[in-house]
Amino acid sequence: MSNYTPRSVDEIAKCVAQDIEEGMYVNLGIGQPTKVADFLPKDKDIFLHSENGVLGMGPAPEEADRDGDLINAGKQYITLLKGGSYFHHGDSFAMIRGGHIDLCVLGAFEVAKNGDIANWFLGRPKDIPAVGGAMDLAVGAKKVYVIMDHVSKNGEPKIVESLNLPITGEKCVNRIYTDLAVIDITEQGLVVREMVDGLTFDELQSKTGATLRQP
Amino acid sequence: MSNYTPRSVDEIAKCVAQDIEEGMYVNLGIGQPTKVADFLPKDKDIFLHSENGVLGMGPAPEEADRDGDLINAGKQYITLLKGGSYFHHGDSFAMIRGGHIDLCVLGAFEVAKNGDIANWFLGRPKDIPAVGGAMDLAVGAKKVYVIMDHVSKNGEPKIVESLNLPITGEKCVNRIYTDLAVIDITEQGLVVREMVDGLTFDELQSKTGATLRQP
Amino acid sequence: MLNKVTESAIDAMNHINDGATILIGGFGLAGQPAELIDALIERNAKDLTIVSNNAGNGETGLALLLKSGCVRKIICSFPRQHDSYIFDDLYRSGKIELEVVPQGTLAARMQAGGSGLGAIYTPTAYGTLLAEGKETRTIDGVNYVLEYPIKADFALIKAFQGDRWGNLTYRKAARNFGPIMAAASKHTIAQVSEVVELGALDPEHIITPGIFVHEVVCIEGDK
Amino acid sequence: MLNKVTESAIDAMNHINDGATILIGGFGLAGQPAELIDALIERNAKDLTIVSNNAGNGETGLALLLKSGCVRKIICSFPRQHDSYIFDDLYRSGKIELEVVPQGTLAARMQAGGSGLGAIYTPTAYGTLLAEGKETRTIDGVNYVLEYPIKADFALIKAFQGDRWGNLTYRKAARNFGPIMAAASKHTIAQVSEVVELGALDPEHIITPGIFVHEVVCIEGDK
Repeated sequence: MSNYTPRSVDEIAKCVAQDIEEGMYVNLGIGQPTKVADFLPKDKDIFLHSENGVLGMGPAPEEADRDGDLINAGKQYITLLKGGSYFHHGDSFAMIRGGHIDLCVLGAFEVAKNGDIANWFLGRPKDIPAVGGAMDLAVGAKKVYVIMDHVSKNGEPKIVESLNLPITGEKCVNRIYTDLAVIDITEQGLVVREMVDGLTFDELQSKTGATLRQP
Repeated sequence: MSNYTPRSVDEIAKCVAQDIEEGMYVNLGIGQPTKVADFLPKDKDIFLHSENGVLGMGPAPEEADRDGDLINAGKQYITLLKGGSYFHHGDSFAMIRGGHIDLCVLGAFEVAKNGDIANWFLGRPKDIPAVGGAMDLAVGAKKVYVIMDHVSKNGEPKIVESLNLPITGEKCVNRIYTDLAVIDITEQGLVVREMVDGLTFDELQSKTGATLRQP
Repeated sequence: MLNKVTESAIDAMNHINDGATILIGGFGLAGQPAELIDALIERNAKDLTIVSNNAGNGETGLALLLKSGCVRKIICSFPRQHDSYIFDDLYRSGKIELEVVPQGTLAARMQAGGSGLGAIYTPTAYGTLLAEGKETRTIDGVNYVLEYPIKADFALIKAFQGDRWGNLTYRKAARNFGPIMAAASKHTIAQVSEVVELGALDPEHIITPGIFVHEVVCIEGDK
Repeated sequence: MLNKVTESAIDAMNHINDGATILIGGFGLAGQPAELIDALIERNAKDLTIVSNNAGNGETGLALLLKSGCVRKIICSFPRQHDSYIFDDLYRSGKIELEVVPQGTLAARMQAGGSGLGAIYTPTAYGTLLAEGKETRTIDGVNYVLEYPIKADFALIKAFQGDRWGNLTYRKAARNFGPIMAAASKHTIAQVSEVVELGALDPEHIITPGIFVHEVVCIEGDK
């Protein structure tokens, strides 16, 4: 086995943040994707959208400044930047479904080689289905980036030939950031943009359930 | 011929105004229906809606107070009452189409005995079609009252068995106020609620293109 | 003089009867009309269908309403939260019916209801479990699901300021579903933190015009 | 630092090319972006499709644009006005194509376009000339017409205040089609009477969030 160190959650978030350009309207999904905000360049205007009716989200407030009416889609306390705005859910999802969000960063259970994503429901008998805005974001955003571990806790590939879990949206993922690599989903298939130092292409392929290509 | 005086435009408007109750949301169509506003009781809260995004329309302003950004659907200068509000065309027509307007008063070329209304287009070769909000109002308002002359300038009945002119909306008129009578459109047909003094039922019937009933 | 301000939350529940469909505002606790829900629990109408984004938190508001046994069915986008154990138990024991609707579709269906549309084609959920059995159509190369409007008998929402004509403003992200629920129900009851004089709200800043609101209840001391 | 404020109306027209579909705000003259239209005339792009509620008044704004010969087709609800003689002449001599759409349907089709819906069923115009040849459906006993979204390459609108992120407020009934046109176009150009500092607009009072606006042009001295 080669000698490499998987990226931490923060390091993955940093990779995503570096790929976000000034002027983009971005929705960061609940969980790991939310961390991307911490690594966005402070000197650039990047607009964070939260599906519960906020555009221009700022960092978390001091504890004393928390306001129960100012939360994000993950129900965490947030702040609003100068120039931010509030609106109702109809307008918020018009932004999403209407293709006005340039980029959405989502977590995922599985991504298929054609861009299908599963991230809402494991479908086991005792699970309670709960979708939130996941399906709207998957089909609506201009680009969808996924953050996830490259393999599951059991070592199973999460990038697969075709989904095993219930689908969230068809052919919507454009890029996957894992603890091991950054992979584009293209017309030509899964193209590895970048890998962690010390990892070989063959080893990455062995942890991936679909054929990878070198750029 | 019996001895009677047809109602003036103002008198018809007054009849309609008397039938409008406190708390009603009312849209008054362009032309004669607009006059109804002049006869509404000043001591009651009646909400006038204009489809260009105004609720709580007040009377015309003094000439010095005219504001090009504050007009009604007929493009006349208006004022806004305390408690009035502005909104965009999407919300304005949600109010209309969604059944939130209690009453709409429209002019008409023809009304059929089943409540079909023609009021948008004469359909002659040189005419240019222009519909505005007429079709939305006809189908959307909870009740539609029509103000029109009982017969055309050529003496033809404007209340007819079935429309001769292009239809605006199907089965939507509830009541007709003419210079001669007030007529309800009911499941049982056209029911005369009231006639001008001195007019006989038979004479009214002779000027009407469909069978009338006495209440 | 028309006055939509109702003295107490309990009075505002007078019209709510068994079997009603009720939209309840809020995203989590933000914008949830807690005091109206308390009054609804006291009203004790049975067999209710509730439409709300979530299915309650802890032992407050919407969660308590579910616990009261008044709710037959809930339509929401995200019932499962870390503190939704009341709902979870009811669901797992088959005591409540659940319809999961994607959040944007939930909003769009209520907007369709409030604006008189008969149905809409939305791209959301195409090809998923949540579109199973639903009509679909491909338009200009994109796949859509046919969704029908949600219209309700009542809406209970939380706003910030209100006046006697029912005009409302909201506070920050507590606006969420309030305006669209107000439009999608026959009878909207809004709890507000403050009732202001008619004319005190700038007509440019009113978010929900009074036409969509039937009763306004002031909850003293609420933010 | 992102700055959507463009120096002149002419500069803002740079992207507009022959064959574009352009939404133009306004109800009559209220909310009509007169200076942007003047710049569009100067741009002299040909074969345009214009969507606007009316078809111009007298010899100003939209009427002048039609007179310039740049417009192939107009989609509107109410072309015929007492002073729409420029349009009337073009139409009668077959020099412009007209699609008449009921006013509420015009708004709803643009809202569908802006919010990503594939089509909507609306009750308006059912059984009329304006629904001829269109698909219909009866839902819960009501008859509906299937209408498709209007999406455009550009929108030219008039707002009141704007900031460098493109946030907008409007003035009274001049708001009319502005917010929904901004959402329904790929590139929205807004003329404003005043550009204010970022943060000067209260986030509760912003009517069109900057996400829907791409260029802001300040017209000095305009109300």
